Amino acid sequence: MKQISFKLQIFEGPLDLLLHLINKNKVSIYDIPISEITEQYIDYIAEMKHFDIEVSSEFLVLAAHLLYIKSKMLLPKYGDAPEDEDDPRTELTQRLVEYKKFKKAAQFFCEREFAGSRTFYKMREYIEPVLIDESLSNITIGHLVSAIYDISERIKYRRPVNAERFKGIVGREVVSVFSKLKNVLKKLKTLKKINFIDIFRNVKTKTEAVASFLAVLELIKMNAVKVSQNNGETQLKYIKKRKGGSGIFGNTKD
Amino acid sequence: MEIQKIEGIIEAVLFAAGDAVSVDKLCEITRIDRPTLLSIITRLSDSYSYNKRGIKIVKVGDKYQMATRGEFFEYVQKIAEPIKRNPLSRATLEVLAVIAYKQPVTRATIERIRGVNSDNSVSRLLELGLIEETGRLDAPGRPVLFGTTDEFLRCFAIDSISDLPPIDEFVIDEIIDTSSEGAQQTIE
Amino acid sequence: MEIQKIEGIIEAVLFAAGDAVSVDKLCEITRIDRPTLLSIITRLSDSYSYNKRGIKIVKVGDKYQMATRGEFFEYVQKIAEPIKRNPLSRATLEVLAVIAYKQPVTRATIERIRGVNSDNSVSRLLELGLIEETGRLDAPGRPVLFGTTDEFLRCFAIDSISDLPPIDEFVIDEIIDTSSEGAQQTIE
Repeated sequence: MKQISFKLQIFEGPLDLLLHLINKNKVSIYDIPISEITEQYIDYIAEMKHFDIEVSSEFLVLAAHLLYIKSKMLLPKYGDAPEDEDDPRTELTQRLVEYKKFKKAAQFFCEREFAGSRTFYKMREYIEPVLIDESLSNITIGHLVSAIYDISERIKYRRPVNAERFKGIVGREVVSVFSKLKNVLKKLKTLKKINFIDIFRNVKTKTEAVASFLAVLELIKMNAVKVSQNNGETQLKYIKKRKGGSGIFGNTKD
Repeated sequence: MEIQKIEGIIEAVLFAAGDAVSVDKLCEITRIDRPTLLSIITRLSDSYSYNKRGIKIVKVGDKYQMATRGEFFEYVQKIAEPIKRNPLSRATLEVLAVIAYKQPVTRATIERIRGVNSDNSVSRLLELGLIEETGRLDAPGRPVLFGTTDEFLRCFAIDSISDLPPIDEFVIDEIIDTSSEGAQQTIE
Repeated sequence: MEIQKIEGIIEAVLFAAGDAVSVDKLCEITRIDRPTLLSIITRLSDSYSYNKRGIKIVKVGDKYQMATRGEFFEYVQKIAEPIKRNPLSRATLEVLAVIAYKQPVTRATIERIRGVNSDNSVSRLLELGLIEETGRLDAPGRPVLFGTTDEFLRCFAIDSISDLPPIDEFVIDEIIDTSSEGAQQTIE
């Protein structure tokens, strides 16, 4: 079999193989004898498989296309359309002609591949770049004033978000230090003396505990309670104010 | 070898080397004795100078190097992309305005007034020397306080902060009041 | 400005830049109109060649670059490492040919013309800096477009893409080619 000469050759793709077959058979690219070429093409693929050469899908796609052209050419023609127009080979010929140009161009590049390699170039010198600083160009006091008015203008439209909306999403309750303070003070007024620990009785959340603790600190600062420790127990004692009444709460805003 | 070719070799070698090349190396490459080479390179260097070429050959110790002639520096510099700094952005101007009018202020206050994070603008203003740290607020975390600098005064051509045009005090104080109240609420 | 000074500027700028400098940039730096600049640089380049200087000025597309003259290769080689690489494969050369002639071109077009997947060759050419991404096609998927680089022009010693022989010239010798391949076939 003649195919033996094939196996030494590796083709760049299905078009490359096809061009090779056309050249080998000395036929024109513009009038490809489809039956013969298809047969040889398929033989080649079979040969590839025989030698365990991986046949990429592109080869198979073109094989299918060749068979399609072959079958189409066997069909009788109807009407009097010009032969060229419904020649099923036309598109393939165009592809081959175009591919052939680039295959030749590749040869041209191959010959010149190292044409420039005898020349040397040099690295760029370090050149200190010029700094164009426009940070403060054309800026006046007027810009500052207008910026302030921009902010105030924007604030008008910046409505505070209603805390109610976040309930259930963030789930953070607000416990007022002031209300805790009032609670503790009320208890102290009646009991005169309580254990520090007792303040946290009935406290349900961390926030509430913190608020209660802050309330105690506030009371100490206000001089409303006296703290003493004995036997490991911390006790709060109520300090009676001479004037009493609302004056006690005067400093809470600090 | 004719002198013209030796000159060519010296030019090519010095150009490709970029760096300084020793006389010994040049002798080795051209296969010419040292005195001859030195006289050729000196002549070449002189002709560069005489013709005010863009390139010159300079002697660096016992080496020679090719370099651009100094008088063309201003032209050469133009091939480097200049580093450009754009004018202050609106955001940065706002931050500067808040600091100028409300100093000393903390980052938190600036952020509260503007309603957005302002760290980048603060950094830029610090870098430009328009603002500086003036101290720390006596509050939890001891946050840094910012104020304007003398550079700020020079830049805006005013003698002191009190020369800033008065703004509608009510407007800005309302901002501060509402925002600080809001702050207290969240602490509660 | 006198011509001698402009020549000096061009020399200094091309020397310092190392890389190719566009004609536009040279016009901007020298403040000279394009036709005048081109005539000066051509004259300068010619005088370099005429005097067989060690340095030459080469055209790289619409740019100019300073380089060593090829005939001094053996000497320069002694101080500078020439870039060595393996020759490009036939497949890669085909891909390069398609890109050179069809640029800007997508992977899909290269694949259509060659009838085979060309991704490996494209990667190799990108890696060697002979091609680059030049943009994206305004089509579904916005595929990347490839074009050749200055490095390609330098490597193949081509002044500019427009100086490539017309692609249609490569099919004229079909008849000769057929017979020669036929001859080869009988030997096999």
